[in-house]
Amino acid sequence: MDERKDFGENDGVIHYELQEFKLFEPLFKWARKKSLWIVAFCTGCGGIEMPPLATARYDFERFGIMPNPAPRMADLFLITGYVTPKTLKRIIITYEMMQDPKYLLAHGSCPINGGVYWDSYNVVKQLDKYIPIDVAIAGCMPRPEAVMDGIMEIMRKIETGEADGWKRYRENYEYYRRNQDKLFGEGWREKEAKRWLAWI
Amino acid sequence: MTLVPEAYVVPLTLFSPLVFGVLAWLFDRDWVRETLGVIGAAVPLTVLSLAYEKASSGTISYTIDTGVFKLHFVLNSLSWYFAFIGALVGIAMAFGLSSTSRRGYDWLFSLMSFTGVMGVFLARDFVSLFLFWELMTFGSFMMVLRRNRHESLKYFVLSVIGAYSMLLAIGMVYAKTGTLDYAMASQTLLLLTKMGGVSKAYVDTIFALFLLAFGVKAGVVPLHVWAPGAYGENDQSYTSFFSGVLSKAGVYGFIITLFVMPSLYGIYFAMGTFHGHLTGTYLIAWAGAVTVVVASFLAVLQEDIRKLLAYSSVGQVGYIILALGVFNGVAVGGAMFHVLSHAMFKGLFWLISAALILRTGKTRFEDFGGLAEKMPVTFAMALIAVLSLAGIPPMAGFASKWLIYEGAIQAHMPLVAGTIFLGSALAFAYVVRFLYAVWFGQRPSDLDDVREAPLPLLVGMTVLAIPNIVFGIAPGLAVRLINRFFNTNITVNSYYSISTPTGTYNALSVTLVLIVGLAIAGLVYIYGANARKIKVTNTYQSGNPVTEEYNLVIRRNFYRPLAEALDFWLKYSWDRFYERLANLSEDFADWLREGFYNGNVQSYSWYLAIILLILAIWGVL
Amino acid sequence: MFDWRLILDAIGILIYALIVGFIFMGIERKAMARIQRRIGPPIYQPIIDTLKLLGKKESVSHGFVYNFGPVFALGVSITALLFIPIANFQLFSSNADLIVVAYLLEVPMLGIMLGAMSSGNPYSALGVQRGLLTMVAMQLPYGLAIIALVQHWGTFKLSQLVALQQLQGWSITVPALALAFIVFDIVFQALLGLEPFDIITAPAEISMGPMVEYGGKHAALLFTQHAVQLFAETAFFAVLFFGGASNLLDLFLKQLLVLFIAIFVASIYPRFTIDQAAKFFWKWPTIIGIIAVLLTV
Amino acid sequence: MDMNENKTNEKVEETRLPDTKEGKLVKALIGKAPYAEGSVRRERRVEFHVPAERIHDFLELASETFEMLMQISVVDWLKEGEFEVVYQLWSVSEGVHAFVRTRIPREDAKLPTVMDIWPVAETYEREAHEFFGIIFKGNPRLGPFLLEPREYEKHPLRKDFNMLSYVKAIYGDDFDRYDESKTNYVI
Repeated sequence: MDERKDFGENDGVIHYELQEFKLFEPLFKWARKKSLWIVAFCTGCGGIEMPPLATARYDFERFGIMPNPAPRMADLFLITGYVTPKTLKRIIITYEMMQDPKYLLAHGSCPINGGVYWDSYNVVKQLDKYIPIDVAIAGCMPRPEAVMDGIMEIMRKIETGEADGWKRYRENYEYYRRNQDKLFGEGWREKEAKRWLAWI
Repeated sequence: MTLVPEAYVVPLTLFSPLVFGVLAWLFDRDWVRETLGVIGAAVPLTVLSLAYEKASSGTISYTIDTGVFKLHFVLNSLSWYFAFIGALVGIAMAFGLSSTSRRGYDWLFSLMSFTGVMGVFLARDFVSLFLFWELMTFGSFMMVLRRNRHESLKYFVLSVIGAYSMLLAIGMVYAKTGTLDYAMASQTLLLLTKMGGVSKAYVDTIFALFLLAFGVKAGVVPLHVWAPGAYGENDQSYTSFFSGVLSKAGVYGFIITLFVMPSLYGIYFAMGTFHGHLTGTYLIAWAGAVTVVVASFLAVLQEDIRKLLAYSSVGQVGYIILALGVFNGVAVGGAMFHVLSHAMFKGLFWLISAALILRTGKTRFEDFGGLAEKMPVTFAMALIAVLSLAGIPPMAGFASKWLIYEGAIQAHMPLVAGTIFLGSALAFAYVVRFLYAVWFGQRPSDLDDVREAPLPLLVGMTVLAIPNIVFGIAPGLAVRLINRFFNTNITVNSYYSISTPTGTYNALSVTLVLIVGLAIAGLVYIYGANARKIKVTNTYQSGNPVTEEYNLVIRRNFYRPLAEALDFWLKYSWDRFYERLANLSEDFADWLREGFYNGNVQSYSWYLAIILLILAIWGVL
Repeated sequence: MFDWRLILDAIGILIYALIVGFIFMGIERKAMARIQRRIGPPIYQPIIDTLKLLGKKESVSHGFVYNFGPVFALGVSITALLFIPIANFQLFSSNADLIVVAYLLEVPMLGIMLGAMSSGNPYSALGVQRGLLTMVAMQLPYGLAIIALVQHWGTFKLSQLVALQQLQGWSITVPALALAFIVFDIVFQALLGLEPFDIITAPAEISMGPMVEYGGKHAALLFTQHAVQLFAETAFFAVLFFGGASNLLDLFLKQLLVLFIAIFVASIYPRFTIDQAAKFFWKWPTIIGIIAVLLTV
Repeated sequence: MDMNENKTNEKVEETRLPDTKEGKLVKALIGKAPYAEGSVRRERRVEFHVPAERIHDFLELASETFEMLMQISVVDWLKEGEFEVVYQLWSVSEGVHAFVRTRIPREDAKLPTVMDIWPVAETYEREAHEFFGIIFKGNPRLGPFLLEPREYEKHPLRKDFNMLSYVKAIYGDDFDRYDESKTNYVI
């Protein structure tokens, strides 16, 4: 019990030791690049760009990309469109549930600077203040070709080791945490969980 | 053998539980009562273990002369096998009772039924069988009566029906043969059948009455309705004996009718055959098959831990009945083996439920959860029991089920064998329900201060858990015992390996390969990143945060889709049928009473006149 | 004391089964993709996936049983594999027979369920419930198919079954056993967890079913288990109905045939709900199975 | 007197309403509820204007033909100082979609709940309450609903809600494209 208290609310998501695979690391790096599983979590209007990507026309499965409903197995988190504070809470929780190494790809202009919802009370303006983005694709909405290009970019970054969002999240956790708490208020996880009790 | 003289073996086995039970009831003090009770249960086990050599090679007879008739008891390898299983579960029950019960009453009646069971197993004539049968029923009835009148009444009525039909059957046997000894009676009966002194219908009636009597105790559908209530509304430690051994008395009765009176073979032939199977045994096989399917389906749909185990117990005894009905060497060997393994794993199950109820005070699945962390040893025992019941290979439950499968398929009873497959899948389903609802998931907040089960209960569990593993890895041990008293057609290649004419099962090689497989898997596991323990609330709920305050685990109606698929069949219930029957007979009796005893003197004189007339016509007067 | 030849055989077959099982999984995905007019992943994709999962730098656990579940599942799958006669390698098949193998092939599911349930996730509980009910539903026709087979050949020993079939022709050439084959093939879809009985995982609906909480090395174990299981089940099918095989290539072709039947059926049928599946299994496959067993009595 | 008025009304309606399924529906309903005005917008679409004090009675009458409440939407008419509450009904039997409009003052925005007619109205009323601040008397669950807790009682969909300063207050520096001096923004 005491150990858990030290980790605080996020249940030790950040403060744990990484496994180092010295011998097989190049092999694993190659495998990581070739097998990106996407969390099936469609936020915003970019979700509708996913079917063409997955089906016969663009078929991202030929690069080993597969939509995967369970976040624990997934590697790539697509933020497909605008993010409201409410969605952001879920995104953070799901992102923390994914296991390192994990990558995050943001679609369209909304996650970058709010896009067309720049003056909305309900859309998060700058996503990378709350969670680290590895690759952002500009456009409103980006065409599937652009998304493919973004995915190629993330593959390249995995190969060179530049896709280190998960590392940044661990290292700068205080910063991200502060921003999250500023937007949602302290102790938002527990509060949010309790809010939904009334619905059940 | 030198320790206990031969003459004392049988009386010690028979009466020590009863005597110590009475003593425990008289000296109703803490510790004294428990010590006496455990001694009472331990004596038969010790005596039987010491008498193993003698009993397996020959027989130990014992006779009580009451003046009117003689009671014969024999300890041979068959009765030793059953009595030993009974004594093993009995000692476990005694350990369990010493932590779950604080009353001399419980000790008296549970040990009384212990004596009754021993008597049933050792009896060699119908009088002693009937006497001890009633003693056993009375003890168990008093245990239920203390807790629930309604359920005890149900048990009582069905037991009385069973007892009367047994009495009637014994009377019919005695009327024709003039003897009450098993062997003599059956021989005379066979002779009479051959000479035409006894009609076919007469023998069929005897057969049917015996089956009714023993079927009640074994809980064959549709005579099972007492079982869930009587098993459930009881001290759970005692239920381990009740369900583990008392139901075996019913099975033992089937064995008596089928094998101990060997000439009854002839009687089965007298009943004719049906598609190449003996009609009599074929009926038993189907009764067993129906029991397996009905009881297992009902077990899957239960919401109460005691009800689930009770129905599962009925279903497992159904396997034994089925295998006896299949009536070839392999299947009967399997039945005998299943008697052992069912007594072990179901006794273990009931002790676990006793521990759970003792520590939490709850019985419904919806109130349990997440206890694996709080009661780790009990959980380990539960895992053994579950693996054995579900029939996972290196466990006793698998070995016995394997024999039943082989026997049933070899006997060319395909549909009966099909029900075994269905029953085993259903067993998977209900043990998983038990595991999930009780041990895993989020713990309700009122179970946070649950402690591990008390030591005596754990000892009792261990006593029953060890045979599950030992006889699983070394099925040859049990089969060798069974081969002593019954020609099973099963070859024992070594302790670890048994083979039937068509198949073979080497438990040790399965165990070793399994260990190697687990080791390979474990190596892969160890190579990966170190696992970090997380809270139960850190779980994927479509991104929603999860709180301790709401329990997400599915606790109620876990198998709802199955109930939906079966809704047509679930409309009918034997329970309701009997209740309606009871109401009808009550109404009928009321009508009779009101019609006849109407207080009118004139009508009374009319009854008298009519009766006199009838007697006159019959020629009595 | 040790039979070194046997142990070497076992190790060799294990490695072979692992690779071929992964390839089968790849073929499954590739064939599905081709049927949907996609290019599809390379057929060695499952190997990459497993490597990646094994290479995850983090791993979480919900307790001992959660870890034990996948390990147990893989262990039992390996055990089941080693008791099936694979082509001309008898392995341990003289020590156990059809019933043992049929049981062992089902036990891994229990391992997965055990681990999945201990996570306390309601989605996995739902997956477990559906998995077990599918098992309950399919068990009756499955049993009937096996019974028909055993009644016809009169033996439970898999090696004898193979020998008899090579003498007297494959099982499917016998009319009654052809019916049993149909039943077994329907059940096989459920054994492999493919459509129309894939409600256990129901990927789009209840996030991977029982495996929702598994990730990293646990998921890698489950993938490996699936590969071994796939190989074992297809080999079991080939042994029962296609007369086993005399060499590995022969076996591979037969396994491929079985697999492709499963893939083609899976790619054109939608999904049954659980009570529909139960009602379906207890109707046609059971009736055909009963006819088959009565013909072979 | 009343009778006469009714008759003239009917005449007017008769001349105005087309002789279709929709026209007959409207006519029948107006006949029962003379306080309401009805018209046919187009095929399968009718419209009623009802005074706020009789809205509950009218909806109760209307629920006989229009079995389903599809939505409750609100329009904020800032200059007129009124909210227009639109009950969207659907007749399953006739296949006709009805808009029942009523107007209430912005300052004292109160309406009776229609939960007793359609239990589903609870959700729509909560939503209208949260976004516009309309109080539905009799609805027990009015309160924080969909929005973030801090946005409750701010009624963000009202026309006089100062969006830009609110966003500035919450998102601060992220809100970089906002400039007080500019009148037009290029997105």
